[in-house]
Amino acid sequence: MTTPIIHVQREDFDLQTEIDRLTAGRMDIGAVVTFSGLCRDEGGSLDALELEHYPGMAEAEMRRIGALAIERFSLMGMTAIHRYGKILPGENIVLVIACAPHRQAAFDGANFVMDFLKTAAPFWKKEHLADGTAGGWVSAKDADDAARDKWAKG
Amino acid sequence: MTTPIIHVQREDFDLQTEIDRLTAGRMDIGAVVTFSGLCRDEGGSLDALELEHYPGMAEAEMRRIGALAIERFSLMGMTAIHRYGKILPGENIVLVIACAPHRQAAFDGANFVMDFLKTAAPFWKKEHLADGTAGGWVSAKDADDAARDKWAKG
Amino acid sequence: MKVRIVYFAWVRERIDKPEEELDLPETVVTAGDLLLHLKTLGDGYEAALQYPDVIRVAVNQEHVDHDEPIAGAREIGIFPPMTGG
Amino acid sequence: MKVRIVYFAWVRERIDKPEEELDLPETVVTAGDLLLHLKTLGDGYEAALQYPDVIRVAVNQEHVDHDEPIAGAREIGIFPPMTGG
Repeated sequence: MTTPIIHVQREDFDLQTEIDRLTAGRMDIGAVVTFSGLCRDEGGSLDALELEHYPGMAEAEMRRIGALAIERFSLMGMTAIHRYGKILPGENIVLVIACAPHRQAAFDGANFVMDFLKTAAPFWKKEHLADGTAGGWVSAKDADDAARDKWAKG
Repeated sequence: MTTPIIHVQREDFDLQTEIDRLTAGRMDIGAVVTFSGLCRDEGGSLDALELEHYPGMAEAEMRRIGALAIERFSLMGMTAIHRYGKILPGENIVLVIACAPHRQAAFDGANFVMDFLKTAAPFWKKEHLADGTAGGWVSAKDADDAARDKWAKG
Repeated sequence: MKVRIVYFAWVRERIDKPEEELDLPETVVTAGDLLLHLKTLGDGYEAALQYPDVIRVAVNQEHVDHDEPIAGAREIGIFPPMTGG
Repeated sequence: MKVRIVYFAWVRERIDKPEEELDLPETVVTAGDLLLHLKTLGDGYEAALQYPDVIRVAVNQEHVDHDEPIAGAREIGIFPPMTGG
């Protein structure tokens, strides 16, 4: 039974290294889809994001979501890595990798994990603004709930 | 205007290197989706795939498909790399990268390019079988046409 | 019931502490009861929990709805809607 | 009309050459006409083009339908359905 590889970490990640971890020595994986989420500078107004998380629960939720995706899309490999702390524009925030025999399952698996990770994994973003003000906590988006709800089974 | 980066090559590729090429120095990309297609051994029956292509036209079709995706999904970066020659099980065949401000456009862009690449880019796979027989040319799948046709605008 | 409460993001900032141990009265049965109880503990709590409907609660690091009981909780997390990813 | 014809995959194998230069008769107007003409050139061509409906044609490296004219073609590619990706 495939179990997800989950990391909540300060450091950056390397996509090829993380993919190799899932595919090394395997001859049955035909499709690998990765999603990486990066920090945007919002047209120059953002200096940095501060990522807070709930240690322990963050990993547990990511593991739960990853396992759901593995079962639902028959994935052969799944990695989810979420960074915390101060993240600068252009830097990575999150990585999801899904491996499957064929491409649609890999696409759906990675997309599914991102939709649930955004709405269920306990992470919060605070903005540091370029004008020196503290900025505020990013608001949750209804669009993220809608993206998650599209996976509800009819 | 963003133009796609297209390579038809014998050599393997490194995902992180290819992503860095698209995102280096940029602060406006929030989402990067990659698809890599790997050679499967079909339960041990396949020794290798031989990838033939139409030089010149292969690059032109990939460039045309990449440009369509950039326009349709407002992508900020797009790379498509297709290998040729003998490919062993576990090795990479194809890579597509799509960059966008937000995640759904990046997912759709990469998925779109794969669907059209499979049905329109002039590449052909021949199987070398483990039992020493030559195997045959892989047949085109109706499912690939159906996957492409889902992008037809209503 | 003694329980460890942990706060995150702007809930933590407004209450002005990351965690505390509280002895809850027996009238606090559900997660929703807990939020109403905490609101009575001072201005910071009042500011943090002004709109309890938007607040998320986790019991022993698992999400719970506001109408679920918190009996048996060792750790309760209280935080705004998540914005990771 | 003189034109360079290039073959790929099992079309190439059955015709047993990767490319050739042909002088086409004036009766060959469309891509479909060309396939029917090539079928008359020998057993290999007959085997390769037995079911012309499945064969793809590219004029100057762009896909064309069988009913499209090939006038002005410098290079015509003839090949089975694509299976890359």
